[in-house]
Amino acid sequence: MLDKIGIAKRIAKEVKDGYYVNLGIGIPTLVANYVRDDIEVEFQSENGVLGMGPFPYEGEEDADLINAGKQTITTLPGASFFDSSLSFSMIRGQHVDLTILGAMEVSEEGDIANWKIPGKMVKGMGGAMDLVASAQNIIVAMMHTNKAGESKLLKKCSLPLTGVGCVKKIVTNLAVLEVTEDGFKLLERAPGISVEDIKKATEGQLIVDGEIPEMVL
Amino acid sequence: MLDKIGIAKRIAKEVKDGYYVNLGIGIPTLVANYVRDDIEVEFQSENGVLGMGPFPYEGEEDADLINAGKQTITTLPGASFFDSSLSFSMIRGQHVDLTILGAMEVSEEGDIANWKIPGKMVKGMGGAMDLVASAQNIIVAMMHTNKAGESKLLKKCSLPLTGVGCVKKIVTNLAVLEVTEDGFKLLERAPGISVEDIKKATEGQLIVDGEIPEMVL
Amino acid sequence: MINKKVANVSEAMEGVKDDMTLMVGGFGLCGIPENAINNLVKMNVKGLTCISNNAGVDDFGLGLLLHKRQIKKMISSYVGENDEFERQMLSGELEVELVPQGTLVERCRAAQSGFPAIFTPAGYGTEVAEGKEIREFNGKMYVLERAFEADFAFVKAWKGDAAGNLIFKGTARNFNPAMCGSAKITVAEVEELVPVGSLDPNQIHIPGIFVQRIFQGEKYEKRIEQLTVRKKA
Amino acid sequence: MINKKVANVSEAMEGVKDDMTLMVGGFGLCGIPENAINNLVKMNVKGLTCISNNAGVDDFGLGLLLHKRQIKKMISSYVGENDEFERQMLSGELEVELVPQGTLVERCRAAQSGFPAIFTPAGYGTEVAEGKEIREFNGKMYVLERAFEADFAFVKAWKGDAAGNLIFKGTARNFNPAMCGSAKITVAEVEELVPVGSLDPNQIHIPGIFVQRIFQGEKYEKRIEQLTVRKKA
Repeated sequence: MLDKIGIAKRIAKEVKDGYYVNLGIGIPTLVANYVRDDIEVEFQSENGVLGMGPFPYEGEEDADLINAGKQTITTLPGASFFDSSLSFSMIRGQHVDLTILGAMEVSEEGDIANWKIPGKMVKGMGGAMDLVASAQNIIVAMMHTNKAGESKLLKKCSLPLTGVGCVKKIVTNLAVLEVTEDGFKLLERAPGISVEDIKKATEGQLIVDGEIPEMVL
Repeated sequence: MLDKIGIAKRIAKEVKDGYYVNLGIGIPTLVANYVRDDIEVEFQSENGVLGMGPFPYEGEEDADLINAGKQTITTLPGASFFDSSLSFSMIRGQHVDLTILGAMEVSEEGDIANWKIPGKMVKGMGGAMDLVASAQNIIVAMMHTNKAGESKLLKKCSLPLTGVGCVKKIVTNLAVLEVTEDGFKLLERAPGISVEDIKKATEGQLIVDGEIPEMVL
Repeated sequence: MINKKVANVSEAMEGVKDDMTLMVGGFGLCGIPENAINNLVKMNVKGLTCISNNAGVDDFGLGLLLHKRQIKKMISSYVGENDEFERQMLSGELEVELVPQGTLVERCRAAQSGFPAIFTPAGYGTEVAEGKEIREFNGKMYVLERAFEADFAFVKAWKGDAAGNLIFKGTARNFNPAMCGSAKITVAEVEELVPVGSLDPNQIHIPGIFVQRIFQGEKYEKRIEQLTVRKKA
Repeated sequence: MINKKVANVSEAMEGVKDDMTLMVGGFGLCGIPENAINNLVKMNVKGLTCISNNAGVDDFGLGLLLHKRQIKKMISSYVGENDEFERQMLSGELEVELVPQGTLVERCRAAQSGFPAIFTPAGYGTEVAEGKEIREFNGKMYVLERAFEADFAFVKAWKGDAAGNLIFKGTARNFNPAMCGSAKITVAEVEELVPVGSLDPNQIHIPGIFVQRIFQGEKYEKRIEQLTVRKKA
């Protein structure tokens, strides 16, 4: 089974040379740490920066320089700042190549829910609705089940949706799955996890086609 | 009767303290020269400059610094450059207070035609359609009649329109007129011009209400 | 040059009344108009509708207005990190309209630019689109979203001049530019009010035509919401 | 940093073919991509649709392509000052779509920003609006105009770096920024290609994400269309 860092490491392998990438809050933010350093990648944050670098050294933080998770950051050579309007032009206009974000639920049709639990929790969608409605390539990073042990890969989402039919790939602590017309296609197993374990943890239609390899991190 | 400079001088009196003004090509461009210098006014040109100054001194012209008439210009302290999109945000968003432009024809309902003579001349509308569709305050600067001596103040425009019901005021070589619900209301006569002269030169409904004063330039 | 400079925040706030709709710049606590917000608290205007990406935190930014119940309705994209907010919202004391972030900024820009509405793909198929016009263009679905209408916009810039020209710094730019000229009156506060003519006309982010009042802000706290650092090797 | 630098104009033009739709930056002769235009003449591609505010003059800018009959259709707002253009248009040899200037730039920006269409008041009640959807919002009439679709956008900037970041100068900015990222491939030529990291991230007009290829332009003529000067006192 993977921990959060394991999930981030596996997703990092999906990041290709020349990609502009938007990372959501939580596990996705960790992905930046594990991208191969022999490829050229730029990270965009929807609050208005392209070319984000690592966190600043202690004492060098700047209140005017944060990411969409409100964390203090740095920039790399070639970086740029811009306003929210141009930032969402990048996103909506499909100039960002890959979006990685968390989810509470994903359906076998690629619907995603991650912004609201009616009557209980409402943080808002932030930029997520724009991202999922626009991105050509969306990877969801999440645990396979919730704290109550219930599957987060469902036939239908039970929570209010963030977007419909948009998720392409899911990386969980148990597996890598592709969203296909017929349901969740199992691509890889996490180390030490069996196909049976994944079946048990997946409520939506799971497609197991031939031998399923174990992930290489 | 006024010449072009006279028309520009009369229109300059319509420019008030604190106005942002867009000047069209031709007579309107001349207006900048006659605005009182004890008021604060800024000139906008739709190709992307706010705070235009006079023409440059000989030898100091810059190919990267022109107005919408493609003339070399200078800028004043407080000026700014911007792209065409933001420029038309200023115009369409009604941040520009006054638009002064030329016309081939104006109708008694405030329609204006100034961009095309079918089969004969088509220069295009440039920014004029955006300006007339958006501006709250539009003054037309033109000769009262065309080269053939025909009135340019009509019941209906005969040429393809630039905008409908938008012209508020007209300053010609003969008169100052306001566009009202009932037609062209005569406000002032040019020096040496009689109400009768203006009636003869005006095809559209002319409203003459009481004594019509002569312009003060 | 048309002079937009006012003496201080009190003069800048003139005309702000109960029940108005206000745009407030910033993202999280980054680039928020601290002086204007603090003055709204002091003025104690009530029944406000605030259009702002976030709602501050419990004891800073718009959170201060929430705490004093000055806000009737929030229009935002993300309101986490604010317990009082969540409490008022879940109890129904506070009206909340949650708007996708890209839609939020573009509804501001539409107001700035004289567009009545926009078609955006964000929110299609979700409760955000409920009751709104949906239209297909080239096989993709879009939601019709309307331009905002606001009485005042409060923005914060890094540098500005008396002509109202503004330059923002880093990611403190965010929503501020799109809110300039999007309300009846735009009030800009700046960290540094510089002499007219000292800003490069080529590098101005927002030309003064979009700003009605500008003043030199005071005592910026510029609080950091999530301090994340690494150790020097 | 993702490297967008190509060796020269020939490499930058790779993939340009007959019958394509091209966006070309500039206003009059100010800020036009001289190298790209001259190379289009040399390549002798035909049947082009050009989206550009103007059509150059008889012997410079897009006028050169018109002269060689390489352009099938022009989409512009103003095409005066070009006799050959007027002749081809009135004789019907050249298709022309005249578009209000603000609509022209916003149809570019819509393509850049993922908007399928815009509602604008420009052209309502005129032949520009014929056959288009008209809608009333708040008592005012608007015309629905569609985003452009183009194969290549050619823009010219003052300074740029290998990351594709661009800075424009003076009124040579005009249509160039809105055309970046509005076509499948955006090619930027710059007067000065500077080292990555030397541009202030706060002062970049167009971030590199909107640009696919960038090269150092050569031999800029920067012709002045209307030289207007005053004498020194």
